[in-house]
Amino acid sequence: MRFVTHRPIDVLGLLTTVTGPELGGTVLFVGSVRRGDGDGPVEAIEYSAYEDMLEAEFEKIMAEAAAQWPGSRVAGMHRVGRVPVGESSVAIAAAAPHRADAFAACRYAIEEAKKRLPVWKKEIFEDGSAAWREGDQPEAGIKPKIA
Amino acid sequence: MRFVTHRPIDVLGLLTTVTGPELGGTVLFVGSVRRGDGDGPVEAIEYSAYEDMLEAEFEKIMAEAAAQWPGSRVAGMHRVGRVPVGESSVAIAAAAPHRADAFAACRYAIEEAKKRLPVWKKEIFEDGSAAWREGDQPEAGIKPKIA
Amino acid sequence: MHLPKALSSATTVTVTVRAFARYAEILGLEETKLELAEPATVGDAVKLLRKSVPNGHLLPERPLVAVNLEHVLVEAPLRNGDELALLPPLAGG
Amino acid sequence: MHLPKALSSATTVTVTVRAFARYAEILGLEETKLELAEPATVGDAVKLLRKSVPNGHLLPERPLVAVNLEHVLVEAPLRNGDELALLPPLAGG
Repeated sequence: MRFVTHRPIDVLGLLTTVTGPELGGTVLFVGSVRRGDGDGPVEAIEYSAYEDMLEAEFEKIMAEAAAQWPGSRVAGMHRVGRVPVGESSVAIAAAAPHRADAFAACRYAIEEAKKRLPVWKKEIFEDGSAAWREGDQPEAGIKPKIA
Repeated sequence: MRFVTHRPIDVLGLLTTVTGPELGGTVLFVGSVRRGDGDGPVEAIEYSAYEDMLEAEFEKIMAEAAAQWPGSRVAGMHRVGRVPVGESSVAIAAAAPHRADAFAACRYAIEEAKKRLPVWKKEIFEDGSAAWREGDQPEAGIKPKIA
Repeated sequence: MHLPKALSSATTVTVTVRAFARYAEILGLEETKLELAEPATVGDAVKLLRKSVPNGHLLPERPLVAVNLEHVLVEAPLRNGDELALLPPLAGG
Repeated sequence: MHLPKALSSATTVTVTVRAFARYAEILGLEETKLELAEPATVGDAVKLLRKSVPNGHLLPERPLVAVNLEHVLVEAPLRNGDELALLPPLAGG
């Protein structure tokens, strides 16, 4: 399954890709566009991405999670393009035999995704203006992870 | 919304009850019946409950979560009756302005639910036999929570 | 099903007892009325059930219990009209 | 768009540079080729872009960078044919 999508995220479909008869716990995180995300009322966020790297980096995050929580399965989707307030921009699902691992794997994947995925947001305000909204990584860069 | 249901859990409907334009993070936990839950291959689990108390106790858990993570919203459903392997028996959704609170509120609600909700399981094995599967609370009982 | 009075005391409380899951199987009942001498605690009710109901001794001395939909300890008092529930170890989810 | 060679060195590496989001706006380009004297690092490429592209000085000296889809530090070497990406601070999710 591709991680990047240009359409609304199918949350149920995502859950289906991770669940299985031996996995008793499934945790889903969904991140949505908030009206109060910016300096003024936000109408939408325009997401842009380095799509090939987004796929490659999320593959790595999934592999790291599988290694740390054996038996777990992680999948995710990130929407790019214009996402209106209230709609989902990112979703991560993690399933594991027991719930503690499902929570941990899901949390790991979304935290790493926020830090490492090459995605950018431009906030579109209700008054029609727009502004880039950037994270706060130090300019020194992201230390590469050894696979 | 009632917490107890006798039908398959509508996960998307549950998510809808907690999300809102000011809540940027939503976390869903889904617990499913595992084939390997019992001493032999499990075909289904028959859930029974003290339904009035289940509703009352889950209301309390939701109120406790709302008090601990202001601005969060929690909802849940617990299925009773026969639940086949792979289907969901319980689901908890929590939404909050930021994801850390959504994770914490969801985790709190499912952990308390597991400890406090008057629900019992009878495992139905593939060979047709059945056995109660009980938790491991001490017989001394559950210390009542002061609201 | 009505159980015999515990004591021929002047003042008594009558409570509804509900049993669930394995405890309902053990006792062969899901609901009954119980009359107890005042003042009565949950523990008194459990003692009476263990003594007077067939297989009652298979109940633990300190089972999980709820009164009027609230988890309580066996020391909790019982008042007339209370609903006392006997809860096998919980196993939700 | 092809930028001028950095140095008239005998051995050079040519890399593809991609810029995203705000950096694409600053530089007025999403993709270009860059020729650098060997041995070259990501930092050398950034230095050249800051000097030779209009508004290039608005790039930070140590931007987030990736080579061939992997996060690297600016000290990383560049080889012929590499894809170097200039990444504004990330803001996924």
